[in-house]
Amino acid sequence: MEILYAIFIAPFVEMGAYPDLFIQALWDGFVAGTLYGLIALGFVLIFKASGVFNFSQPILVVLAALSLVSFYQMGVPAWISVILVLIMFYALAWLVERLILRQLVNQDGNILFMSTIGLTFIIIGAAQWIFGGVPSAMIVDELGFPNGSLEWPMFGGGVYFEMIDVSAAVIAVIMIVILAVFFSKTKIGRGLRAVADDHQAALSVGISLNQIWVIVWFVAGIVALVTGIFWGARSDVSFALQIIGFKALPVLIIGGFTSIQGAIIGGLIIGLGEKIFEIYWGPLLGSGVEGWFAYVIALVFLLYRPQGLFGDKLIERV
Amino acid sequence: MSENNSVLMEVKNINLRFGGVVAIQNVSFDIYEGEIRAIIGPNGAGKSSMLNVINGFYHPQEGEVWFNGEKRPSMEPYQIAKTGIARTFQNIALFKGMTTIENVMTGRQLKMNKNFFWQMLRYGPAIEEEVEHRRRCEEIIDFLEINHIRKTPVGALPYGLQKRVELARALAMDPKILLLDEPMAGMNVEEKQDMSRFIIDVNEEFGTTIALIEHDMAVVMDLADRVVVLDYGKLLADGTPTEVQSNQAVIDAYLGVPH
Amino acid sequence: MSENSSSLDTFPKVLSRNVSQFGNSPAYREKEYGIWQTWTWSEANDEITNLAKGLIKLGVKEGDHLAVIGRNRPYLYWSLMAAQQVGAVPVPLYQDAVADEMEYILTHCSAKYAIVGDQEQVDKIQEIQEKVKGLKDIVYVDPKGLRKYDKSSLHPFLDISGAGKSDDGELKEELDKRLEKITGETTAVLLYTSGTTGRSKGVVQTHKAIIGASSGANELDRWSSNDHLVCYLPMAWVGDFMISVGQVMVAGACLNCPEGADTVQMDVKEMGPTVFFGPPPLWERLKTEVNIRIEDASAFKKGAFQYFMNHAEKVGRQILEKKSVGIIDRLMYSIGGFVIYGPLKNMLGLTNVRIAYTAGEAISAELFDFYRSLGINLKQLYGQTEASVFLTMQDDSDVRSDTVGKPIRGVELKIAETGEVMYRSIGSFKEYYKNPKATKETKDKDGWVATGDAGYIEETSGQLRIIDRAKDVGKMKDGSMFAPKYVENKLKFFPNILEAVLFGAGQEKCVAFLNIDLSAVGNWAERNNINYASYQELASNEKVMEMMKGHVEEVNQDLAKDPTMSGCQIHRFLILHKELDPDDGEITRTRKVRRSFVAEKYDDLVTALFKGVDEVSTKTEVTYEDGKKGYLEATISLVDTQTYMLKEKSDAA
Amino acid sequence: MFYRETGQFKSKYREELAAFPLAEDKVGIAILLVIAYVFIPIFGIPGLSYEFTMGAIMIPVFIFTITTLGLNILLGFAGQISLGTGAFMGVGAYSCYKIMTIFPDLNIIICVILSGLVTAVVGMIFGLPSLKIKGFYLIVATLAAQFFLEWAFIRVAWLYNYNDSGGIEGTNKEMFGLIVSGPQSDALTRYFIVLTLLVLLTWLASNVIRGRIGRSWMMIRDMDIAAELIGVRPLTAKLSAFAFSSFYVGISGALMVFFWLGAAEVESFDVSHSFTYLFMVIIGGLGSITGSYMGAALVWVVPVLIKEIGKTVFGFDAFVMENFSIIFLGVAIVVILIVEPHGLARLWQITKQKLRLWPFPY
Repeated sequence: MEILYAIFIAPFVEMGAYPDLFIQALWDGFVAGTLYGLIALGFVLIFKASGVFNFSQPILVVLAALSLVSFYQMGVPAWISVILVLIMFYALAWLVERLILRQLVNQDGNILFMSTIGLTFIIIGAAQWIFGGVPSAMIVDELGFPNGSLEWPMFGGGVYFEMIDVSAAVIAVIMIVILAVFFSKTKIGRGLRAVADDHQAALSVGISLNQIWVIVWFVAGIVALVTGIFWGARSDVSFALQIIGFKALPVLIIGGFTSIQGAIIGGLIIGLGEKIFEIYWGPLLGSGVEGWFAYVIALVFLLYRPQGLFGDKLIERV
Repeated sequence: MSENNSVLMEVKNINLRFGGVVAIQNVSFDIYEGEIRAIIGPNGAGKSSMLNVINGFYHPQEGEVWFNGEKRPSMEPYQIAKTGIARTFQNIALFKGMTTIENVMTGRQLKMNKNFFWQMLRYGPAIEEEVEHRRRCEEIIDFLEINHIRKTPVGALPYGLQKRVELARALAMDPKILLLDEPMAGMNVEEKQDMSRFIIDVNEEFGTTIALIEHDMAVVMDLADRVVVLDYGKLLADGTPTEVQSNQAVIDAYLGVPH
Repeated sequence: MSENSSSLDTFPKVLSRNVSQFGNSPAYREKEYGIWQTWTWSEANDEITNLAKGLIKLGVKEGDHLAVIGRNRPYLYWSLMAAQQVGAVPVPLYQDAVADEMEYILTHCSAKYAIVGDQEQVDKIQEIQEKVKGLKDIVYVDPKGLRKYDKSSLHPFLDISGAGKSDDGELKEELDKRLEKITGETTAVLLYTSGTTGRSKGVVQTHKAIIGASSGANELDRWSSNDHLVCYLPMAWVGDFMISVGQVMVAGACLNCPEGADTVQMDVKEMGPTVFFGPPPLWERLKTEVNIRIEDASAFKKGAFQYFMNHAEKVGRQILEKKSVGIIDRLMYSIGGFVIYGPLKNMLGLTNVRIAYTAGEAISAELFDFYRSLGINLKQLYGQTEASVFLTMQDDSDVRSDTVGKPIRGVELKIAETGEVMYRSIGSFKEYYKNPKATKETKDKDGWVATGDAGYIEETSGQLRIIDRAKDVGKMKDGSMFAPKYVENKLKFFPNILEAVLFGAGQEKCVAFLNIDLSAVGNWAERNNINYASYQELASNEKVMEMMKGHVEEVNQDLAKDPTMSGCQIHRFLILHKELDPDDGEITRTRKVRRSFVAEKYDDLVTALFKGVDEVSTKTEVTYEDGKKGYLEATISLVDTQTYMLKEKSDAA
Repeated sequence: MFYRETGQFKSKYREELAAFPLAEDKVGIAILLVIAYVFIPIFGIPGLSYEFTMGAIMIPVFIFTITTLGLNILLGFAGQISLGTGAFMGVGAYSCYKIMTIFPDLNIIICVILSGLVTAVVGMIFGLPSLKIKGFYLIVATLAAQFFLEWAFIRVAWLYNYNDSGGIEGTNKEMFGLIVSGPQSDALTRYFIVLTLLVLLTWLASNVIRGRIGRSWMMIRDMDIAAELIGVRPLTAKLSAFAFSSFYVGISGALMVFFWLGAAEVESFDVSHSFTYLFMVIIGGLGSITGSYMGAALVWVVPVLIKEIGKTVFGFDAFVMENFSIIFLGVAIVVILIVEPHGLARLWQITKQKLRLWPFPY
């Protein structure tokens, strides 16, 4: 009886008793969710345009944050560092296309997926070698992001909104809008969609497959940079970010592999879900459940809607 | 064709829908023991869906399937396979990672039952079972004249032979009824003749009841004892090849249309 | 053979000797259902006895003729022996014979029964059954496809042998009675020769003759019960009968039957026979295949292959013949054995081959040496149906490609005044069935049999050397010798030439028809980017003609060296627009050219060649695979070739 | 070149169904066994110290070969992907630890096998989602297992007997009067035990794979719908694959801690190890037992050698060499996918085929 009470009643009583804490939890979940969504967005971009399930997206986030901080530490001005990182990502996109994707063209999706795991290892090894493995702080102020936090008093307590989180949310929204416009209104964007639907068709329109891959990996790199800045600001810049990056996988499951809205909504579901669960149910299990709860949410989703939130039901044919 | 015309299988008032799309609409027909029954119709007429209903891959919203004189309860495909229904597929569904003999051996899966323990030791009952079923598969391979490709990975085989290996695999199940989904699609005239001969041989030698989907009317007229014609998911005609051929509705819907 | 071999003068006796001496060793194997099904001598004996009893029950009488038709299978070999046991005469027939040929033979020997392999043979026989009056029952081995046939005169093999098995003693008694009556003089088999002229003749052979000839051959090559071989040549051919029945039975060896016609090569490789028999075209084909496949190998492999093959050419034969060879050469040869010869023999399935035979026609020295230098003991033998094959064979120490060996035990040879080779042998035939006239013409009252071949015995070695068919050896207008087959063989030694027919008897000059070898020339064409859709198109290609011209001139050059043969040089030739085909009667099923038939059929072409025109149009009747007939029209170009003066003179010049 | 297949005919299905139908292969296997059982224990690997040979190369390679076999059964034969291998090894290790605690007198080999069985059960539970989901989606399910188990290894203190370090540690265990495990055990003893288990498990795996159950896995892998219509019950096939695979992985986990490392914490079982095992399978070759050996050996030995050579020969710093070996793994996987997606096993198969056809190219 006691256990049932602890599971089904007590958490809700607590939510009602301390609404300010509840709102704080929602906000934290919301910000985390936005960032999960952004990582997932990187996956989606590449998957949509090239059918590659890019396992290296989380490490791209790490690489972006790490190289940005390292450039700055070497004495390069903050905004120049950003540009350097972008140049680096363009070079990386080009190399990946040249050395890996082009060699594996027409191969099965699983093989492309595996190759991105290999890429992940290469990046980890190289980045650690070059930038070292010591965690450092993100150069938030130097990039001109607002500092400090807002406190809204409510329900007898207060809810804190970190300015950097607010910035993250705003920028995430802006990025999503830009990408949505990019995909639906610009020629390149439509080209990217054409590639995913039908490689032959895209070629006949006169778009080079190779160029598109470079572009899309570069765009994914930009998304990774943005994600890296904000996530780096929330915690330290280190390789531990990669594990957090894997959370994008359950996000994808919920939102579907090809939907930009799906990525964001999935991110929010995961972010909010795991935060609330951690705070209200976590203590029952000895806390630290954030590490796996996201996957469980995704699993539950899969069992009931194997095609994800935004996918169509498949009719199997033989 | 057997003389006493006892019904082996009967589908009654089948209705199958996918979302809003009606695939099969109130179709009923029967299959006699030992006959070759053809299902024909234009593309999208619901022929393959019908086979999928018979072997339990699709569950119709309404309708009954009677087999062996009993109404079949709702079952999973693997359970239906156990009742003695085997099939081949329109787009060859062989196990690409295996050789011909291994593919045929998969047809014996259901008849094998030695447990994990013996399997691990591959000794005693497990190996005896393996040998026993291997022998049966070799007989089928011999029957269908695919001896020379026994150890070739099926992916490396030409299309016509792949179709024959698939038939061998289905036969290895010793089925009561064999469903063939366009067994001759994409074959040249010579391969079609070979395949027709094998289908007739199977029907005669093993007495297997056969239901097949086929586009080539000449082949159907040669092979089939009776023909069901479907069009837009509905039953258009049912009878001997000659009857069907002279049926005006069929001529209008199918035979008259060049394709 | 053992000392009591003389008492073993009938096959039933040999069989019971095998059962008692080698009862548990394998006698027959057949690749079926993926593995080699095996029967020991005792098991085989049971099968044969059961079948014999079953045949008695079926009503087979002594002296009845029983046709055996089908691919090489143990069941059919047993049928031959079961027929012998019940006192009937087995008559093996070519399984690919057309209904017409079959009808002739079945009628000629008035066969009452037939044991056949499968549905195809049943269909063929039923097609002619109405015309062949005496034919009563057909027994079939493979029941596939026969379920719905009328079974009144059609019996499954298993029913017949099953009837014998379930015998309560009565049949056994009858069988024993019949067995007692069989002596060495009893007819063991009736073999139809694929006569190069006219209808085939039935050669009657006795138990004693076949066993005698087989024993002689076995003795020379030391056959034992450990030998085994794969049978794949037609059962109706005397060679297969002598080896697969005669030699195997006498030696107590093991006979392996392949799974089917498509798998022979694979099955030979699996089985690894110790004895292998192949006619020259087969050896030719194998070598061509080796060369084609090596052609596609990497440069390294090709280089190694060339190097070691050259080395083998240098010392391989000497090593095989146990002659003295330097230590370094020996070492290189054994390295070559590991790297090239061994793997090559392995790929050809000849690793375990102790003796390989070639016979039937001449073999080129180059081809012969190729195999011998690899360490394969390839030998020639000479014989004919009327002699139970074996007349002369070569001893391991004295193997050559241009001679056919010395007479084996039990054979006497002499050369008639006409130059024709004559023999008197234990294996000599009894008679031509229902043809006393032909018997008289061939075999004189002292037992000397004319071979029909012209040849002589080499004084130095004592080996026989065959020139040509005696009746084909003619004179040209100027009186010089015309030996067409000799020249044709020289032409056929080129892998690109499949068949050649020479004309020139009574003429001033020689001319020739050629058939190109489609696989060899086709391969060459592919490599040289020459497109072709059919044999006819390839045959009329200018570059192909150019190539053929080269071959012909090479032969002419060669002939010019030999004063007696230099008159046979070819002045003109043409490439025939179709392949000579047994279905059209142009060659026999054993691929011997029917010269006069061809001359008559293509009279227009021969005339054109002699007349000297450049081109000729013709229309030819052809028979398709399904037996239907049609016409083939073509315009053929005729090619002039250079001829040469006698060698001595050209050397001086 | 070495093959002389002529004359190696089969007259019984049993001969045909043997693990090594060709005589040359039998000889090859015999030679390998002699090397493993006699040559290496006596001479070690030329050029490497005996201790290094045993402790850093042979024993871990054998253990990881068992892991790779396990993962290959699942991924290569049954077609079910898993990124939870590291955690499943943890299940093996922790359950072995608990079994040894609860039954201190139980023979350690039995403990190891029991821990394999426990892992099989756990694997089966986490394999349940595979019934509904496939491909990339399954990755997520197995990652759930990975992270959940990692969490459990930290939070459930019962698993490590509530000790302060939070890790597990082996004590001396005797068998036939010999110390076979624990701090005082001899490397050679452990080598023989691990080797023998590996040989045994390889034999069992090859048996299962060639039989009915192995076929049902491959059917599911190649064409799951057809498999079901032929009568394979997906539940049985998939769960048995998860169980059998996890059995191997669990055993290897227990062996890793008690026959090699001596002690372990949760880091030994984290997700990055899962990736390494995945690499072993892919580089070695999906669906190949030989490949499992080659993959485990290459992926383990090359980085070890890189580190060793970098340290002793060039005097590089360990951190640099660590990163260098990570890059090597990444490059190796990309290269193998480009050159031969079916891994080293396929390359070996091609070589073998060439040797069989030598001197012909086809």
